[in-house]
Amino acid sequence: MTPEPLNREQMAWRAAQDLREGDYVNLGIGIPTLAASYVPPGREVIFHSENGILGMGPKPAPGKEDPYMVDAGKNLTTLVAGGCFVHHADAFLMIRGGHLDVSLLGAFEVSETGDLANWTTEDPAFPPGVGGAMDLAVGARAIRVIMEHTSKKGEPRILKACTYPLTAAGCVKRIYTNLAVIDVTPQGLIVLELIPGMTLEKLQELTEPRLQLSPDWKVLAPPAAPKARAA
Amino acid sequence: MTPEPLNREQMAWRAAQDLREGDYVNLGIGIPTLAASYVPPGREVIFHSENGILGMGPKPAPGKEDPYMVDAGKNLTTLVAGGCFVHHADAFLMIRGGHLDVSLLGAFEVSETGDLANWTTEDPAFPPGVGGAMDLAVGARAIRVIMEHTSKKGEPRILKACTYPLTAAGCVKRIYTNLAVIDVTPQGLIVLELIPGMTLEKLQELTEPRLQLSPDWKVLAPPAAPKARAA
Amino acid sequence: MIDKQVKTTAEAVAGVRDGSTVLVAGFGAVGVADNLLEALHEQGARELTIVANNSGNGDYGLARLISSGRVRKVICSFPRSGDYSAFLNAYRAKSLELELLPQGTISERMRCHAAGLGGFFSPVSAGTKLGEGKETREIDGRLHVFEKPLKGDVALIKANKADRWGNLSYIKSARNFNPVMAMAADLTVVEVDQMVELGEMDPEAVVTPSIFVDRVVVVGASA
Amino acid sequence: MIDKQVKTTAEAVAGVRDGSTVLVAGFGAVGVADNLLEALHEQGARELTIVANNSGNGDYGLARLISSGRVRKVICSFPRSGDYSAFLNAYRAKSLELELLPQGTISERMRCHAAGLGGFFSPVSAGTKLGEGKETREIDGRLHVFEKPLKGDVALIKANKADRWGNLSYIKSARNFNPVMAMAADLTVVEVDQMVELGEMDPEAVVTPSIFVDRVVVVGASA
Repeated sequence: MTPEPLNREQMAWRAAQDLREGDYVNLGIGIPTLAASYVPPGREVIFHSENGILGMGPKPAPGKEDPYMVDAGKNLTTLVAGGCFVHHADAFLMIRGGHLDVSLLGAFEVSETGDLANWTTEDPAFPPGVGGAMDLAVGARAIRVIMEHTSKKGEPRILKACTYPLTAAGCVKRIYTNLAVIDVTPQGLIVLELIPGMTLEKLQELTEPRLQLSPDWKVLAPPAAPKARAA
Repeated sequence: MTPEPLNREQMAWRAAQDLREGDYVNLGIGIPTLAASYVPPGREVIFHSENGILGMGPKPAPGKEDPYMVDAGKNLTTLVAGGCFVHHADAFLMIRGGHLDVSLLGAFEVSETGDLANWTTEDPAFPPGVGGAMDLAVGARAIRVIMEHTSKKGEPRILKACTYPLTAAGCVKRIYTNLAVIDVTPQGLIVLELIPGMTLEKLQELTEPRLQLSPDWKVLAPPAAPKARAA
Repeated sequence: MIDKQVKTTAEAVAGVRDGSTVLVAGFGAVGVADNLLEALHEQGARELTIVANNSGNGDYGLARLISSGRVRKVICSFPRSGDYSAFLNAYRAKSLELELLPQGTISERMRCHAAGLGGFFSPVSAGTKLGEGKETREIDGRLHVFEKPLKGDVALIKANKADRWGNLSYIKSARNFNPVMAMAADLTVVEVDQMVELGEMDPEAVVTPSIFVDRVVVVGASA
Repeated sequence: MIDKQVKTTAEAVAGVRDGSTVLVAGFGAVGVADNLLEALHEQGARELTIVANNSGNGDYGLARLISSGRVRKVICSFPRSGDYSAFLNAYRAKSLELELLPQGTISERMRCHAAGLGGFFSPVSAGTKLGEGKETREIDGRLHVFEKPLKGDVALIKANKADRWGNLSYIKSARNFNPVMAMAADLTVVEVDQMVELGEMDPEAVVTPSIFVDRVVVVGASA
């Protein structure tokens, strides 16, 4: 049996389980944004958006859209009770100054020492864009990445050294992929969880640097269809 | 007849006449603070206090004192319509960033090149205090000083070089004394106004560096008892 | 009586010179002074350097300035946002220069100028391609790059309410870059939805104090 | 449920270690967390470095900490304010060290730490006795000194209202150093006049967002 990789919702669900009560968290554009919907019920996590929202809520319910409320991806969003607005310099003071507990980012590549490449593929046909990626990769107390384990061609995206230009060096502490959960440690990459049917050997084939299996490793088995929080 | 020097209120009155409609002005502790009361009626000048008030008003009327409203000298004050509150870093951003039109300061000594000494006399019995003096001397678009022309012993306080430690070098552009109004220019000290009975020669005896009389000089004759604005 | 209100957007942008650096606030399409940008297009200034987070949308505002060839350079963090075809065409034609900066570096460099400082060391972009050519320094064991203050000749600001002194308030996430840019230009021009009486704004809740504002024009409500 | 409220001022200052740097907000006697200072006195931490604008008044709060010999060093801009006899006695007895800094330099250095920056160049104090020993650099023809970030282990904050997340608002000029110091410490402890329900504070008018606050204690109203 070929192991069934997690889908986007399941990856977001898994990352959301690690957010603790009271954490201040910035979610990057893409899969990380989905994580907001999968925080366990009753657990209060406060989401930050770099365009000046602290206490960002879910997508607006139909009919409740407010054009003055957009998230970092320019999608419509909401504010929860206890949220507030700040200007851009203060929003990035929060990011750069280490005030966020967690920054959950997408990535093109991560190296075995936690180097992150997530801002440009150097496509000559399009201008590069960096947005808040470099600020986020430098500032939060914990930088975690959600990414597909391999490229569409099946090539490893967890590498000995990134091939794309770096966003920041040595910043990533944990990687959630569609196959595993991996910690980046001074001792190297430690596999904490594997999807059902996955083995360290199979995962190693899809990963460039050497992986070590944690003695406490667990099976990574999110719900088949994680239940999203209501708006 | 010995010329009659201006009193504190008259000096403050004179400095206030140079404040223009719409100027944002910080007034130093002491005589400069009095200037707020002598802005000509109908002229809107906006006063800044470095502890986070923009749009500071006059002293409170009796019975209207508010313990949450103090000025830079920790005296009770008021807010005018259009005023607002900011925190300390923003209050000093306004000062340091050149956003104030005028900073009106007291001084121990001013040099002929506009060096200002107004923060310490190096009295060994007391700790020094600098407060916002150095910020104010560096930041405003125009730095003006109000001071007695001589010390209590009759010694000049406008000097070739300051004897007390500097607050900032080359910052003072205009000096209001109890005897004259003097501009500090690249060509030296230019006397713009003299109190009745005062001559350039007499003033020069009380001043260390060379003075030049402006061809357009005027008599400096404030009202005997300038009328203060009502609270 | 102080009154910073002007009657038309044309008066608001009068005097902007060729070669100016223009701070264009907003994030995506939210909190952008599109009416002032249109007026600036009419006004005709050329060879502009634009500082913005994005690069304009559709065929109006900043996008129109770009497609009309008025823009020499764009300093931004994320040009690829919305329909940025006007920028993309100019970029591919090499008719304008792009300087890409991290979003927090743009806002902090403007705040640095506003605060009268000479520059700062930041860990952001140190050791990356965007930090190349910048002075570096290791501080507390961490690599930093030196960032200089960034100043506008003009800032185009979108606010919700203003009074005649120029105190400003914003709506929700339309605040974004506006307060920072309002502090960082020689001439700060604001379009607002409405004017209120002096003293009507809560002195505890003024976001941009009047000291930073030069001209205000009412354009009515829009996001 | 997040609830940063603690029941007593003793709980609020629990864990402050000997040798800590304590940011003490306020300007003169306004906006000072005197109840937390009293609790810190009870708590007993010694060898403290205090960062404040002034040096305490009378025989309470900061003055009491000083007269009890708990303070090793005071970093401030203006020690001579009000009845500062406790400080003056210690100063003359050379039992504490005074580091005098310009007021705007103190606040900016704390903001610099809060913003995650490595330091900045400032024209303030350049060429003066207070700038001696600091790295200098001429920027755009003007002499600057290099200023390092200033961080607190603890900040003692006085606010008016808080909610259970720790969002804060202040009253008038009692705001002063409070929002800056609240951002600049590892542990930010707040005494407030009253708690309000989450969502009751205007999201446009929160001055200190909850992210900067660790503990809140209600002490009732005072200036």
